[in-house]
Amino acid sequence: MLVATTLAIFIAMILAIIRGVAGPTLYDRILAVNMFSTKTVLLISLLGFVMGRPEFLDIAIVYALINFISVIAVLRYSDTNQFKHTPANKLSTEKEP
Amino acid sequence: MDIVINISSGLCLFTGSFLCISGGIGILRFPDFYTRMHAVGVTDTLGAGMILIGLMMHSTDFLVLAKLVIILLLTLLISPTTSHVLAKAALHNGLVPELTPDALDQTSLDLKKKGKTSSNP
Amino acid sequence: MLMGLFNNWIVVVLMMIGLYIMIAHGNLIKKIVGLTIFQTSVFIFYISMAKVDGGTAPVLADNFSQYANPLPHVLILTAIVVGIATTALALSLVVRIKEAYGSIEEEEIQKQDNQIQSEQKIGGQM
Amino acid sequence: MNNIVLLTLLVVVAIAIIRMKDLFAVAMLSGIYGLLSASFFVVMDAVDVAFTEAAVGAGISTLLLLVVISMTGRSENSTRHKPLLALLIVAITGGLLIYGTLDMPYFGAADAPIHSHVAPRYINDSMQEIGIPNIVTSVLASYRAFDTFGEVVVIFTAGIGVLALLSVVRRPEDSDNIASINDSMHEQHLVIRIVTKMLIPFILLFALYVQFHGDYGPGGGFQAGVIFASAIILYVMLFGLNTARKVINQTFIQLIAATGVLLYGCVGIASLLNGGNFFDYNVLANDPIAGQHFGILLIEWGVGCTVASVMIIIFFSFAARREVQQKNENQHDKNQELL
Repeated sequence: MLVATTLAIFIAMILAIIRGVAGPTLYDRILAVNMFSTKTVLLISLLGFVMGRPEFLDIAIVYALINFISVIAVLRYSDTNQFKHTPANKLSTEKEP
Repeated sequence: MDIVINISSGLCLFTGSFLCISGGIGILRFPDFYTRMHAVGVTDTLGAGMILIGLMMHSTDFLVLAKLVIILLLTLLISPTTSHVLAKAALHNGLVPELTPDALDQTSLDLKKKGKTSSNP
Repeated sequence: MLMGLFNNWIVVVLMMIGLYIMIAHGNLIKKIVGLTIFQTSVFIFYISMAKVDGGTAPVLADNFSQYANPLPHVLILTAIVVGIATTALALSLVVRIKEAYGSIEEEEIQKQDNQIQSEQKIGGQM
Repeated sequence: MNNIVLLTLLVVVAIAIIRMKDLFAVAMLSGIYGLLSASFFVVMDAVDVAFTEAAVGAGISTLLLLVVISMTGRSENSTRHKPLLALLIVAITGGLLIYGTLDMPYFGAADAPIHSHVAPRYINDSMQEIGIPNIVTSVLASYRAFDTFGEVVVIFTAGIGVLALLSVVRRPEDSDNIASINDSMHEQHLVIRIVTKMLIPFILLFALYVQFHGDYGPGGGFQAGVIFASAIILYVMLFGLNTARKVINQTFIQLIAATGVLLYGCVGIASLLNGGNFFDYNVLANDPIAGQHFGILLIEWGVGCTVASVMIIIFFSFAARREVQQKNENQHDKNQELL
């Protein structure tokens, strides 16, 4: 069961990577990174149990914290003018009457 | 007793992995950012929670259990916060939901129709 | 054979991707990312050398007898932190270059440099 | 099997990084790259390395990249110089390297040359000689302490370098102007503010746990320093540089960075004065094991102080530079409006 769950998480990771590569807006990428790091936390905790040494869960805690910090960082530093008008936005605003 | 723990932890892990994969499919297949965010935001928290609870049933050491609880609490705290902030920032920076104006009009028309039909029985 | 050397081959591929970015891309930030990829490939090389089949993490415990080699772990642990320090230094150089030249594209910088040089030459001849 | 999946994903992400024109996407993908390589280190049983890579590769380095990208612009020029020549060079070098790997010992082989030299001594004797279960910490802080001293000095030097390149002269009248820029984030996001306020004490406490638990599990000065610094960085990002400067004086931080290196060196000198070799902790106390414990504790403390404060200094320098740039841009805009 543990191995099957690990496999499932791998699949979810691959899907998240595809979305991160494909884009199209920067928020999609942030979302993909966010999902990817949540999956990494789960993967690390699972691997501990699969490999028989579950006492190294500290690493997973660090991942969870780093996830939060990097999302905040992205939002803090994407708050400038050059990030306001991505091409996709323009397309969608053009549609508006 | 052992078999009960095994079965229930297996069930938790299965639900968790199902939610993870469906979230992954959601992030890939949904049409625009806000719907993708919905898929991920909903499944991520619950899926992570289920998998962590399933692991807790496997753990024998108290310290391991405590660390898993900490991870669970952090996930419950951080995951919804990041989703909220992300959606807010996207809307604030002018990312328009891919609901076309026609669709918007259509839904509002539908609503009006419904209102009319309900008010004039 | 295939599985035995798979890690090494991936290391070579990653290293070459880093090298390609360093050579072919003119953007300085992209170059730094390429440098990071190159660096990480070396880390992966060391760490996969340290792995022993059937071994476990090098933290002593009662019910294990086979451990991974701790020496590469130590070398790479310090190398990672030194790597981030040097990356920060490189990034600060990039910021200064941007302020001085108004661009971080290598070609643009080269062009401006050449211009200044030729102006100096003309000045010297006169 | 795990390692094959992770390595393949690493290659995929690296190729995607080559293809990306948008530097912001490159930064995001390099974050994913860091997370992937850290998971790979966990699979390879290198828990300490994974710990460091998690905090550094995925956290701090992505963050610094983002700050710099927000200062230097987001799009990359599409021209490349001589891509075919580069591809040729890369292909030849790669081919030679792959030819070289054919003589390498197979992955995971227990009789590989690397496992026969000093590693058996570390694994078998470190418990008697040093007395702590985490072999990585005992090698890092005791057997190879001189090496680690060099690394700490390198980090300290890098901090000085960043400070020299990016330091800005602050004038008090600027602070109001800058504060108004900063407040945008902190006023908009009530939810983040409250969650962060809850998390920061936890992160600081966790950093201390990592610092002192390094003898018994993954952790130690390097990791704890980075985690401690990331808590402070979180504070700076949310509440602005000026508020943070009131909490943490930058001169004080610089002093701490120097003190960490000094503490490390002093432990070595102290062992010399007590009649041992440089960094020979056996002579620090009556009992060799107690001496080792004491020495490792002090050294890790020095490493933690230096790493944390250098990371904070680096981030402060970048953030201050960015504020000055933003202020200039704002003034430029205002001037243009007046014209």
